[in-house]
Amino acid sequence: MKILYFAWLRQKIGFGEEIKDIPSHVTTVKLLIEWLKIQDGGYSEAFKDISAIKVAINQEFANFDTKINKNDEVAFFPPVTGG
Amino acid sequence: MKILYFAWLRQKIGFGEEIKDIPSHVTTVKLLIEWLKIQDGGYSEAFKDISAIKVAINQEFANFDTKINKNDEVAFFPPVTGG
Amino acid sequence: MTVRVQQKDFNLGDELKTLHKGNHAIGGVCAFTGLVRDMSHNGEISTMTLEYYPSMTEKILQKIKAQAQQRWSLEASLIIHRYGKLNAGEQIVLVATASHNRDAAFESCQFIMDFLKTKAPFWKIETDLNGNQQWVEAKNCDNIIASNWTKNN
Amino acid sequence: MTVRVQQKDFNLGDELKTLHKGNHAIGGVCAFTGLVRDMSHNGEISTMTLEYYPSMTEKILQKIKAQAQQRWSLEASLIIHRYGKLNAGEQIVLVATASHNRDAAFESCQFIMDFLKTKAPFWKIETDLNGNQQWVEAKNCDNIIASNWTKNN
Repeated sequence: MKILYFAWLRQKIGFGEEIKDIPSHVTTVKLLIEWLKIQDGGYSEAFKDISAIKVAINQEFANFDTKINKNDEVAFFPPVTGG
Repeated sequence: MKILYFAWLRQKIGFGEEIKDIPSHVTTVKLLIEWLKIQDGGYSEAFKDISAIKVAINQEFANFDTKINKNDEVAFFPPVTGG
Repeated sequence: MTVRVQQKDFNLGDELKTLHKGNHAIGGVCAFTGLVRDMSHNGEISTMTLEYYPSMTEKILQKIKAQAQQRWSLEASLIIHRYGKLNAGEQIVLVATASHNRDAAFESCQFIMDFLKTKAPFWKIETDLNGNQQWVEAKNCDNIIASNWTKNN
Repeated sequence: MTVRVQQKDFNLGDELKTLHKGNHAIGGVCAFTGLVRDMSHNGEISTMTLEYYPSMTEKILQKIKAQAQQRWSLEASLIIHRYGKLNAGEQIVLVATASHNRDAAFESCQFIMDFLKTKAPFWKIETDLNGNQQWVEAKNCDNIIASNWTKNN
């Protein structure tokens, strides 16, 4: 699974993009976050307050209950501040 | 009194500006129009439908009941169509 | 001058650059440009001629601009309106407002346009290829739009 | 291209000229330009850096533009958004809409800006003179403004 991180999530995790092998029980965004938080690295810090985090799957906005597949591109980022 | 005419009023009257000596009983815009309509020229044709005519006195919007003085600049024109 | 009635064309980019240059409190600039639409039928080309009331027109535009500046927090604003003979596609009017706030810029620009349409002494006449002339008639909906600004206040 | 995410600056006048050139059905063009405000305190100069999500950002902008075109009768529209490091006073974003109708131009331009603000994946970080960085926080009022477009429909 391709996972992308933007803005302060990228900074806390330390990189903007990674390819990860995800266990088969990780079938939703919420489960992905829970699984990431127990991995080594900045994940637990980055995902501490998930109310401040948005998610997109294959470049479409999604939510924490959305189902994910191993070929998906999943992106995590804070609320947008463009314009 | 300086009287100005714009757009189709100017065309119907034949000129855009004139200085006129106004009789002393002509004390409002309405009386001025009535007096102009009995003068020679295109006035009666130009002022046939006064519902389609706007008036300004000294470059401020006025109405037909507004008082006028001999030193005023009175302008007649159709509804504006700029922009 | 930030209110101008002129015959010659204006350069939109230059005008807006001048408007906000050096003022770093400005977060957004809303600019409306009015263009001469091709009103002709059967592909005939027509021209538009604009007449105005020198000095009253400028006064009214200044007044509308002042009202907008009173109602919204604006860093800068600009009104340019052309007169004379214009061809289809040419620029007629530019209204631009600059504010730290995006909504203030949008609303004040629309406010100025709405009142310019119903209050500023300009009159348009169309001339077709055969030389036939027709004065453009005022639209009542423009009066309704302008009066809504007072109601909503 | 009428949706562009780019690092380099844009020439507002040229962009708008290209937008309406040759289309004489256009009566009005509304253009909103967002600028980098000077957010610094005590006169210190700060810079702004914009990050985005390549390909998703463009997709979202295209979608917002398509929604505007569906909702209003538009002759043309344009969205340009910059990324990278920008100084106070620099142009960040240009949204322009062209229609035969003035209100359609105003409303659709504001609609696109409101949704761009809340939906397009861009993130701003401010850097002060000492190199301290601070991510700009999203404003909840922007979400309220955007959601009003759905309510009023």
